[in-house]
Amino acid sequence: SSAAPEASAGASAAGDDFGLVKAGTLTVATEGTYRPFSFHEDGSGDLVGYDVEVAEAVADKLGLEIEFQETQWDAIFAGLDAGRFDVVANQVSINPEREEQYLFSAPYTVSSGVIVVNQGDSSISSFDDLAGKTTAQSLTSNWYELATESGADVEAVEGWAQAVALLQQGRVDATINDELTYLDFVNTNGQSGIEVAATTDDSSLSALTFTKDKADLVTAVDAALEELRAEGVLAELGEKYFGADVSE
Amino acid sequence: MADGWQLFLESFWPIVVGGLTGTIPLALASFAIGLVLALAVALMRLSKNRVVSGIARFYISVIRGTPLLVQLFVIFYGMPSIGIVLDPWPSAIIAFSLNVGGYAAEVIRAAILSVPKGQWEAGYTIGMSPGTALRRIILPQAARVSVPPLSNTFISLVKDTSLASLILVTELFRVAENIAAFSGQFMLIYLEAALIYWLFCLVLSSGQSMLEKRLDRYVAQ
Amino acid sequence: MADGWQLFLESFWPIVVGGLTGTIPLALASFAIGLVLALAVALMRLSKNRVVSGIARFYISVIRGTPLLVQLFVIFYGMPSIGIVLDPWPSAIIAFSLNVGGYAAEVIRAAILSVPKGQWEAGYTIGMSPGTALRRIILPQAARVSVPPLSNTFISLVKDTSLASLILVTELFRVAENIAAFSGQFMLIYLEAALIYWLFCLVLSSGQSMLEKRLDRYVAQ
Amino acid sequence: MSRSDPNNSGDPGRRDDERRADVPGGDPLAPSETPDDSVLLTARGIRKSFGDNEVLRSIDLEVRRGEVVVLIGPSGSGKTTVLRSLNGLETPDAGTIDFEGGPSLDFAAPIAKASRFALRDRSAMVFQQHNLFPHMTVIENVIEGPVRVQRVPKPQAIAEASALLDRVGLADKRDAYPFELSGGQQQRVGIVRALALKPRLLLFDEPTSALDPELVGEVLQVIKELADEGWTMVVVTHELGFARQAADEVLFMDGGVVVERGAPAQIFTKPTEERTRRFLDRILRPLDEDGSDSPDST
Amino acid sequence: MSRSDPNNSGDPGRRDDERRADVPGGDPLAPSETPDDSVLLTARGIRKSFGDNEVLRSIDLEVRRGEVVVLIGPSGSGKTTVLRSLNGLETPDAGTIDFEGGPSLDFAAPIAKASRFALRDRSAMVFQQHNLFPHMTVIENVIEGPVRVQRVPKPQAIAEASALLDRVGLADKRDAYPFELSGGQQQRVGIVRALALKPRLLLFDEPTSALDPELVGEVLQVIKELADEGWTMVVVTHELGFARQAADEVLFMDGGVVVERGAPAQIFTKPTEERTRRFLDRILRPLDEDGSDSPDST
Ligand SMILES: Nc1ncnc2c1ncn2[C@@H]1O[C@H](COP(=O)(O)OP(=O)(O)OP(=O)(O)O)[C@@H](O)[C@H]1O
Ligand SMILES: Nc1ncnc2c1ncn2[C@@H]1O[C@H](COP(=O)(O)OP(=O)(O)OP(=O)(O)O)[C@@H](O)[C@H]1O
Ligand SMILES: [Mg+2]
Ligand SMILES: [Mg+2]
Repeated sequence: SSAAPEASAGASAAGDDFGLVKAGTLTVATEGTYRPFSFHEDGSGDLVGYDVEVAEAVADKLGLEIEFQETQWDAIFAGLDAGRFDVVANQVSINPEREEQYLFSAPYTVSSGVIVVNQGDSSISSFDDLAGKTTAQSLTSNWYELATESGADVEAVEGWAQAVALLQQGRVDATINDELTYLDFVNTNGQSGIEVAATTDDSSLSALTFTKDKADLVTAVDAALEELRAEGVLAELGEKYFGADVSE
Repeated sequence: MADGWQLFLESFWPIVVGGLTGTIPLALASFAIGLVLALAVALMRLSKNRVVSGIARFYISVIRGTPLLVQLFVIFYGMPSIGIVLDPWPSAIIAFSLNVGGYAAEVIRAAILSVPKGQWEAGYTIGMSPGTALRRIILPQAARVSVPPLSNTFISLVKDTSLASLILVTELFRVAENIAAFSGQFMLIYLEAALIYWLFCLVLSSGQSMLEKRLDRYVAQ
Repeated sequence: MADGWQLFLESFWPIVVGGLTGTIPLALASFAIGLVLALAVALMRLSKNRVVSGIARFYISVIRGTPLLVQLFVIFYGMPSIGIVLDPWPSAIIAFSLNVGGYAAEVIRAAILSVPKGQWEAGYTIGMSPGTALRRIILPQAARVSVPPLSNTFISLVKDTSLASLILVTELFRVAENIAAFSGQFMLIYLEAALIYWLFCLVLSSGQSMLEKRLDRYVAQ
Repeated sequence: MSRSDPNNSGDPGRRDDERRADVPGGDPLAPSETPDDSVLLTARGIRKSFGDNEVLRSIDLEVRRGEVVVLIGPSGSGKTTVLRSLNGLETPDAGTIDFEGGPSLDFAAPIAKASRFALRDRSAMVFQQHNLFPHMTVIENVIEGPVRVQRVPKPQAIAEASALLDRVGLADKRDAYPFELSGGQQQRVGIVRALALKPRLLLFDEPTSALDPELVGEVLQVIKELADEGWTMVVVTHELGFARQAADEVLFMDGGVVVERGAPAQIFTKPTEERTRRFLDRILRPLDEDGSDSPDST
Repeated sequence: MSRSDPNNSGDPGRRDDERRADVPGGDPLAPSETPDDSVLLTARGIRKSFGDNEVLRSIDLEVRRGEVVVLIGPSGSGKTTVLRSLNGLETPDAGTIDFEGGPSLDFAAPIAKASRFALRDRSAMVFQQHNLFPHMTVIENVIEGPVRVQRVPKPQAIAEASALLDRVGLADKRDAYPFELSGGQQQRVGIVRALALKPRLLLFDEPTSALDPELVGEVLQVIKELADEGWTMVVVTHELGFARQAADEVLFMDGGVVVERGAPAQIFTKPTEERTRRFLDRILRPLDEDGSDSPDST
């Protein structure tokens, strides 16, 4: 089993070697409530989203069945640690703390953060302007850290929707989030009185996340991602959900 | 707003189904098991044996003193580390039953204590064992006092089952969250979920009224 | 594991502070207000006036029938749409008090009903108004039966206050979530939070034991 | 302890001053007004059913100031129900009750709560089942009414209560809780609790039933003295000896009606009704085969 | 209804067969064994304190099969506590109780639960405070023991219970709940509930206290008949007429000791103790100034 599996579409039956939760099946944890990465079509339909389809494509490459387990962010890492899942596909951004604990695949999302403010609010035009302002952030993202580092008072919220509500009600001055999330929101809801005030210089990288004992699996997944990238599948998925390739 | 109305209508049935297939069976099963457990724990707490009552006290204290969320986590995500891997549903039922067991034990204990001592004595005097006296004389009278607080426990449970989504059980609130996440209309959808919970609870707590009426028949008005 | 241990130690105090500045004051204030409300609602429900008791029934049914999370959301996120914008803390205290009011009302009602009718009559006969009889004769006796279920309500509340983080109140569990989110050590930190909740609850429920002992002094053992 | 206690002033039916007007430190057993033979209470045509069971079928009753009316009759004949109706604890289905200087109630129509309270305010009742307050000690049970309702200063109330407890042999049980008392002790506390209120009308429901014969004599003696002092009372009792000596009027009830009424001498010696005669017969010679009951030593 | 009911077999002290051995359909008032004058129960040196209050200070008592022992004495003298000790409801601080064919208990050492239950199993008690089961109708109260504990077939138990209820004039209250009964009616149900068990030993705590005099006669008549039929019983009563006629032995208690004991003729006519004499004096002429109590009509 020391030989790395060939990263070809035919590399089936290797499932057992990865120490999967369920032989022959890739068990994937995702929130299912994180649009447009992981959500239900029409709210109650099938599980879809950029992360979901990337995971499906990867499993397909590896010749594995795929099974999604939907839970809250709280439980995702606990479940990963407990061996309930093989991998997390939920826009987990790579940071040093997490790298100590987990293995990451090659990133499949590269995006910038944006500061979103109410239209016409000219007091914020850069990250430095956040000092002394209040932002609403969810704990799941790196944006929380970024906001804190910029000197903002951070109110923790459950997700993007609540953050936008607070912003619209004037209870916070801004929220930082993924550009992709913002774009998706504007696509479906219109401008809704909000706008981007600034964009980060650095971009954030999100990747599939594994426990440390899954090195073999990570290697295989990386190969699969590389193939998908080469075949243009990732770009296609990006086009589908964001109108642009977000994998690089 | 017409849009909101349509979303409301479209999501109504899926949320109800989430309740019927997740919330209600989970709550009913856990409450039934939890009540049996609670009776045992209440009797243990009332025991004169220090060790026995100490165990019951400790159990009640831990169950009531720690968040249900953590109890669920420990059973589902923690137990695998000692080699016990349970599926979501069994895990959820175990966790919720244990939880009900702790809370309801205190209610049942208080209700048993509220029955005058003379009733135990009258039971003993006609030759009953403590078990029979408990079952035939004390519990029927204790029931009257304990129905409203137990119904509190039950109705809390109905809503606490939403935590089960943490351990991969799909129930009412999870369905609502999915819809809210898709539409971004969390306020509307949460209100809708609340309405559906309320409808379920109306049905369930009509049982409370009936039970109370039945148990009140022997009391002067 | 040494790492985990260090994280545990480092996070202990911040979580405790979250409890002392968020959880405990929120729970105590809401419970105190909620109890007063509950007494009023219980009396309304016991009223012979159909309209009055109907209002109380409806209130109890809505409060118990809908998730606390939604109640919080309505007050915090929903009320601004009718022009009422409240800060997180007032919102939280209002929501939790209203919630306690619904649950505790049922407990208090059951406890009042458990006092024999002859006690009211004896009170009336020495010239008491219903209010005085309630205060001097009935409630002291009802207290005995209601302490354990009310303590259930209170201890649930202590943990339910973690929902306040949804409306921007920082309390024990929010602090724990923050730490867990950054470290990824959810299991460890949640267990730690549970331990700290438990310690708080041990202190708070020692009040229950003392109260029970005091109220039991007039009862044959 | 101030008169502006909101729990008290909130009740429109409350008129403490009318109820008790004794001088502080005065004799705890003195009635609050002097007897003058005027009618204190009149009840007419009182009816009461529980479901199908017609328990009272038109009861008439008149109580004069300072008079002692005794109700006798078999178990289940409705004696307790009459007392409860006079005290406003039971709402009759029909009939009228007039209390001198107070409410005039006609039960044909719904009765205002305040009037029921006014009725209750003027009388005190000793229950057949005691109904002591279990969470209060003996002394607390007794002073509760005077202190909380009538606003008697606490030291005075305690002094009066202690004197009464002493009189019924319970001085040493002052600080006991009801559950620590024997049946007879509980009953005596119940009596004292009513006496301490010095009401215009005392209602006794079998005040001696749980007492040993020695105490029966004692308690009846107290009641008799109260009667002599001019207190007004209605007493349900099985102690015919007491009725004979203390009663101004005796009513014999059976099956929810007053079968016969009159002065004790008349009722006990020349009952006109066959039913009364039978009742008295059975009572006065329950198991007797011989008639001499007194020990040699007297 | 099967004998293997887990609730019953779980109790090691339970021996139903010893308790009741009547023929189905037999006379409900027949005792379960024939009197033969042997000792049924012996209590020696029973002591009991509540806190500092020494309520029983060495009580000796012997009850023979078929005998009626009557306890009299002032309120608070410890009569109820004696009955409760005999029934295992109270655990004395010291002393011994031997029940023929059953347990022999020495209270100097801790007592096994099973033995306390064996004691209780052999006797039935009528409480001073009735203690009816409020959630059961009258008939359910009465048949509960026979059906649930003694495994008497339900139709038979109902037939027997109905006969007993009839006898105390409660046939029409069969399906009433206790709260719908008057005080005297409740007391009669309590008596019937005990009788229905046909125990080896009947303990009565003031069985007639809440009854009207007419019924007192009735109930005492029932008890007297039971005595004549050979039932064994200990009766606390204030009805000296009853004691005189039905008792085989009378014990006069005061302050937690048996002051005097003997045949009723002796106790009532030639008491040797001054205290007894005083008690009887006060009882027999409570308020009497004149002695004639019978109506003309007899
Ligand atoms: N709450 C009630 N519901 C139904 N029936 C009742 C109720 N209270 C009393 N009764 C019935 O009313 C009748 C009269 O009862 P009441 O208590 O007045 O009798 P009593 O003369 O005081 O008898 P006793 O001497 O036994 O106390 C009884 O037959 C009783 O069963
Ligand atoms: N549980 C208790 N705690 C404290 N003292 C008690 C308790 N039970 C009884 N006593 C006391 O014990 C004494 C004897 O009580 P007991 O009930 O045996 O008297 P009794 O002879 O039956 O009186 P009565 O004729 O009034 O019923 C009383 O002084 C009473 O106060
Ligand atoms: Mg009565
Ligand atoms: Mg007694």
